[in-house]
Amino acid sequence: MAQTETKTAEAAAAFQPRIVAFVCNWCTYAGADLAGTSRLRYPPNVRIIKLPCTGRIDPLFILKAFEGGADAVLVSGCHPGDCHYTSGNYHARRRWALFRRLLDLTGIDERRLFFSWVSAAEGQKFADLVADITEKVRAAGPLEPANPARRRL
Amino acid sequence: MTPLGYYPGCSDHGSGRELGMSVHALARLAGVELKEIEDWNCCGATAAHNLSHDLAVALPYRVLALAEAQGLAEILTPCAACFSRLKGTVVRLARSADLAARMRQVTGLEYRGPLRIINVVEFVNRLLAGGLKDKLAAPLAGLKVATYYGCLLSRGENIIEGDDAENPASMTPAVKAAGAQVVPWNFATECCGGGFSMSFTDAVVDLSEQILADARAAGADCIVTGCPMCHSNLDMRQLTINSRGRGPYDVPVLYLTELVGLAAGLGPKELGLDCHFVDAMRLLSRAEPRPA
Amino acid sequence: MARIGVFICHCGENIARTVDCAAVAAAAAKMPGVVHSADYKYMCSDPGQQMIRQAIAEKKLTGAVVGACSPRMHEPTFRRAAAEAGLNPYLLEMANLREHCSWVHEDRAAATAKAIDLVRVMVEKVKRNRSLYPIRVPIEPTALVVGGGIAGIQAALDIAGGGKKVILVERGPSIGGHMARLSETFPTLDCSQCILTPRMVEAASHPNITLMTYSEVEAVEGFVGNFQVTIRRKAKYVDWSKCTGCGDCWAKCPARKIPSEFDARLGARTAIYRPFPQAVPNKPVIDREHCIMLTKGKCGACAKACQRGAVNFKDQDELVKVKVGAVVLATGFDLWDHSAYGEYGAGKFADVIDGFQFERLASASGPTGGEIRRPSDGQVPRTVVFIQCCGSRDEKVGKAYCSKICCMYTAKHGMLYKHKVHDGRAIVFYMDIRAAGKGYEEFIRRAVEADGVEYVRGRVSRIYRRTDGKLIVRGADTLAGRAVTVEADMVVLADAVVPRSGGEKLAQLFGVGYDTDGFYSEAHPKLRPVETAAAGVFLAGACQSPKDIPDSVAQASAAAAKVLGLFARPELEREPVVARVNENTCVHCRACIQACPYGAVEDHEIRDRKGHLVRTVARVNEGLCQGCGTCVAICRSGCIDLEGFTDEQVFSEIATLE
Amino acid sequence: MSKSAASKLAEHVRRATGVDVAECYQCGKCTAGCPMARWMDVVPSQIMRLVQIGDDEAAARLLSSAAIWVCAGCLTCTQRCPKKLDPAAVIDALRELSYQQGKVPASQRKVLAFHKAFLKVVEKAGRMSEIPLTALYKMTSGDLVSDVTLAPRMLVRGKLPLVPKVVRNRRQMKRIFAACRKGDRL
Ligand SMILES: Cc1cc2nc3c(=O)[nH]c(=O)nc-3n(C[C@H](O)[C@H](O)[C@H](O)COP(=O)(O)OP(=O)(O)OC[C@H]3O[C@@H](n4cnc5c(N)ncnc54)[C@H](O)[C@@H]3O)c2cc1C
Ligand SMILES: Cc1cc2nc3c(=O)[nH]c(=O)nc-3n(C[C@H](O)[C@H](O)[C@H](O)COP(=O)(O)OP(=O)(O)OC[C@H]3O[C@@H](n4cnc5c(N)ncnc54)[C@H](O)[C@@H]3O)c2cc1C
Ligand code: SF4
Ligand code: SF4
Ligand code: SF4
Ligand code: SF4
Ligand code: SF4
Ligand code: SF4
Ligand code: SF4
Ligand code: SF4
Repeated sequence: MAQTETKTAEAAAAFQPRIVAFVCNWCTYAGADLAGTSRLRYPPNVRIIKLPCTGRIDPLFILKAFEGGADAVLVSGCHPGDCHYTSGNYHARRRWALFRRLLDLTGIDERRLFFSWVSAAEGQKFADLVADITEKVRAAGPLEPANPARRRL
Repeated sequence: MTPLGYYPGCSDHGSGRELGMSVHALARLAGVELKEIEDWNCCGATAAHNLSHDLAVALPYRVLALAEAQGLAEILTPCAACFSRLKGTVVRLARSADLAARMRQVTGLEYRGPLRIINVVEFVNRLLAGGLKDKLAAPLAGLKVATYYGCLLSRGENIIEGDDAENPASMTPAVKAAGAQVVPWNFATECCGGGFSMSFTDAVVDLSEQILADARAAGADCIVTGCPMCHSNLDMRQLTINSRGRGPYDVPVLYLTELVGLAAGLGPKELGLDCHFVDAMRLLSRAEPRPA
Repeated sequence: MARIGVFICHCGENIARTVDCAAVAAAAAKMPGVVHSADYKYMCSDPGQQMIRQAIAEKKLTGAVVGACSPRMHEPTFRRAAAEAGLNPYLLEMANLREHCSWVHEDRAAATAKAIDLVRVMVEKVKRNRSLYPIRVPIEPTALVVGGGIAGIQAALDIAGGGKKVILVERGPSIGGHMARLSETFPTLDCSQCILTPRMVEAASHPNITLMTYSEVEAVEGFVGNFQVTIRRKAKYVDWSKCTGCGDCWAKCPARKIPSEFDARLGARTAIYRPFPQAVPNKPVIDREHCIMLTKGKCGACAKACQRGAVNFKDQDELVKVKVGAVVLATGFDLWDHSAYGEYGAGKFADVIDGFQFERLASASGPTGGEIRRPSDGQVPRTVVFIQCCGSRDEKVGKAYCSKICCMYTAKHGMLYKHKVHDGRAIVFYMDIRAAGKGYEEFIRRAVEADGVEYVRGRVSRIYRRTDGKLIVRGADTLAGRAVTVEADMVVLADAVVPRSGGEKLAQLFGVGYDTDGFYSEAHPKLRPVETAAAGVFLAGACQSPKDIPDSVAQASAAAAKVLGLFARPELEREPVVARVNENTCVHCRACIQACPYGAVEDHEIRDRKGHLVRTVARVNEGLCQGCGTCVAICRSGCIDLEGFTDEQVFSEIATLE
Repeated sequence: MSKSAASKLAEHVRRATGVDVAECYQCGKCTAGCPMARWMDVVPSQIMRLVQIGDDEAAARLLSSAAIWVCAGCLTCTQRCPKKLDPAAVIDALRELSYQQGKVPASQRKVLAFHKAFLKVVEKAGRMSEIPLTALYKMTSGDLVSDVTLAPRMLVRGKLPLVPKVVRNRRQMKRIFAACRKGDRL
């Protein structure tokens, strides 16, 4: 990303990345709840969209989020083997490999798409994850559409 | 073969000279070239870290910078105390860019790192794996050895990769390869009093005596170590222990390199075996020739 | 036209401290479709709910958003309130302003801005919500209890006592769990066997309880009210319908030196064995790993000895399928293996033992007949050191937690030892004494004051064995400010309580969560301590966290009450979050049918009035669908949608974030 | 910031070593395994506690204690601390502070004299050797009698080199020592 490298440090600091997180209800949403009940701190840049399972996540949701101005997207569900619905997250994972390639076609750097597993017991992991992503995306700068046509996606 | 960087450390020419002699003898036998770092200085063990944190890092830093400038990538430091300072410094510098910058300023020297620092046990194990093993004639069959690691080969950053801090065993293969046997005992990692030999002799006498007593109770014929400081506390201080009416003790204390050197058929004088305070030469008479 | 009401809760100070609730309410009032917006100190309180009900009625709301705590906390509360006011409960959504916002952020402006965003997302979603009606499914009124320790036995007895059927599955050859191995129990020093064995017998003979010992859960399908569970009955090689438990067989078995699990390896057993004389069922099994016949093909001594012809070397594992409506997990605990503690001898010293080994030494039915004799040479130890918190509260070995029971059993051990060896010394190294139960502190004081157990406050750094056999224990007395060395004859380590092996696999089968230490997670640490995230699966005993017997029994009875409560209704209401196929557009590619983890999507034949097949489409069986949404994401032609999480709803949520 | 905000000493230690003493729960395992504990006036776990308190009285007691000079730096405490703390590093930091503030107790004269003699030799020659070290140590510590019988025996074993080896680039050594000196103390 050539244009981000030229960004000055202050601009990077002032920039507040927008991160959309698609999370499953049973593990990561509960993990984020635990981060709250444990009073952990993380940057306020994430907006959570709750779904029953990562298996429900349509790749179009992600593209739509980027199109809508997200600088990064996080997809997070139960650990493999722990899916509340026994295998929904497994189906989801199989789709991501294909999806990354699709993303490439749209000109969005695939490093702006994050996948993780956060269980209901992993409040700390959730907080750390958000902090980490925020920092990475802040360093990378805002998502400038390489191809304006992307907006019409 | 690329030469291995060599940091002798101050005891190399003095109290720990048999360690240096035996390291060199083994290296010669194995065809490994040791290239001494030119114009090296004392690493500051064991005094510097007591009085100045900066100095405790700056002294090894100079050594590292010189070694790097001289094109060395790996440094063998037979003295466990030096090893601990050098390796500790490598680790700390890699961890903290601040510290590295400060050291650059303090010394006016550039070190980028990381260099790899290896100790005498790793050195011996490497030689054995590189073919030295086949050259061992095992004249030491039946010899019972208490392997003593002390603090500096078992704890903190000094621990040898893959070894267990509480029950270390990295010397065992070498002892076994030499045909001797390792006796189980309890004081392999207990402290001998370290650098207090002169300034707090009472403590060294007490602690070293416990170590000797346990080795003896375990039926060891000798103690094997990799540290000149431990060696001097256990070997030279046996005289003090005995003179204080404890004991008497008469336990030979060998460097691992001496033991392996003997097994390789090197001459005892070449290994410095005659420099010990407690007679170690007599172990040779126990040595049984391996049945043909 | 949508008429949405927004209700912002302060949660006392919990939300209001970092989020400007009035500003959020004001911003919400301006959102398109919002006709009412208010904030209040405690929305979940009665006046708060009244505010919602009143607004629904007066402003004729078509949807509501409550910005408060996590929906996992109070969504049912507010949906109930909505329903009371005549609004379909599924037209109410919650924005999580507490757990996901005020509690995790400090910057008031940023938190307030985020709170407004979170409310806006839900407002846009709720506008697209539809009225939904709970799905009713019949309940199979039989419970499955997994694990036959005291917790499992208690839960089974209580459920059976409530008139419902129970299947009690136990992995070992006998029920009883660890309690059966204990000598006497704190805080009253009752004999463990005397209080336990009658309950074991009662469980075995109860007409409502089916005991399945030597069995394990293999597979689970279905959901609350209707689980189909496959249970593996391991081959016992003894036909229990013929066996009388006479014991002729094990008297003759030549494989005699197998370390007895029951006696914590201090005693031996035969290959055909019952774990202990009071075992229930009191019949033997053959341990296939050690039986000479089953490993080497010769022997058969037991078969010869058995006059009833009960031994059957051809026995096979058997898979049994059962239908149950609810499950209680009661798989208990184990002790951490202290061989990871190199400084305590790495498990290599025979006389450094764990708590169970001490229990067996102290037990009248144990290998020494209740005399305290150390394992190495059978001598009576004159000085015994007990070390608490071994592995517990130790971040180095990855266990930060307190094991809760070891302070108490160590005091008991010290006492029992002093009762048996009057002139011996019992020295306990401890960090803290956690004795918060009823009569517990008194028990500890009794050990110190009446029985002379010596307590030293400090951890032990090292144990080693001198050549004369003495164990040298190097500890600290932090109260006196010095290091202490004790020459001991035996050391008892109070090893950390850890979950049973295989617990994680079982949790995954049932969709139950577990924490980083492997203990099963309850649905809420305070208010739902026996439920799990998986509906219809409950917890009892030490599988959830370290527990003593009173706590295990209390939780077991609570789990039983939950099961009975569930079974009190003939039908279950389920969240109507289910998938629906648009049969007009479905091209019957069957992708969804293959993807559904519950087999809930079926082929459906559409026929005309004359019964001729028009075409086949996919159709979701509401009774089976659990609402994961996998089928929705997989359908290439976009003809399945998920109620409550429709494409339209999710896209509108995303769109608000621009 | 150290979590024990009230303790200035804790904050100093945290900056010097990265150890936050607030995490110490006073289990005593460090004391239990310390080979030097029996010679210490304040045992390692108490050292940790006093740093937690960190008021003037605690600091005075710590910095003039014999214990911090008696510690052999063997790392047994650090190796076994169940909270993964590093008491040995904490003691290092206290020792440096004690030295800088001139609080070293009289009982530790010999230990201090040894460390100073050692560094003096290194400063002058770049390397340590036994004869100058022993000579300087004996002069400054007043410990004239001990070990007199050892020297000849070392000599015959070639363990007392008479011509000490020195570093050629003495200027560089001087610079390093000058840069590390704080006030007049090193
Ligand atoms: C040394 C010691 C002394 C103690 N002394 C006392 C005391 O004096 N007083 C007191 O109140 N408490 C005492 N306790 C605590 C007491 O042992 C426990 O509270 C109690 O045993 C917990 O019962 P449970 O049923 O939860 O677990 P467990 O007793 O562990 O029973 C679990 C059962 O489930 C079975 N199981 C496990 N996994 C599976 C599976 N996958 N499928 C099928 N079955 C499975 C096991 O085989 C076992 O039978 C002591 C504990 C120890 C370690
Ligand atoms: C300072 C403090 C802080 C605490 N903090 C926590 C905490 O952070 N977390 C936690 O888990 N626990 C906490 N607790 C403990 C918690 O308060 C109790 O566990 C809990 O309140 C017990 O609930 P209860 O229903 O048994 O008793 P109570 O709350 O005492 O309720 C008993 C009710 O019965 C009524 N009642 C009494 N006698 C009669 C009668 N004869 N007829 C009719 N009604 C009667 C009373 O009026 C009362 O409403 C704390 C306790 C204290 C003292
Ligand atoms: S001998 Fe036969 S009847 Fe008796 S216990 Fe053994 S198997 Fe059962
Ligand atoms: S067949 Fe097996 S169980 Fe039976 S007596 Fe022989 S070894 Fe024992
Ligand atoms: S119960 Fe007592 S012994 Fe057990 S971990 Fe907790 S404090 Fe330690
Ligand atoms: S009485 Fe209360 S505060 Fe005191 S130890 Fe017991 S539980 Fe803790
Ligand atoms: S995936 Fe879609 S089109 Fe294919 S069968 Fe299922 S509903 Fe019909
Ligand atoms: S949402 Fe679809 S995939 Fe999931 S359970 Fe229901 S029918 Fe099956
Ligand atoms: S071992 Fe660690 S936690 Fe325990 S007292 Fe020492 S420093 Fe504190
Ligand atoms: S490093 Fe010092 S305090 Fe720690 S155990 Fe060794 S001598 Fe004791």
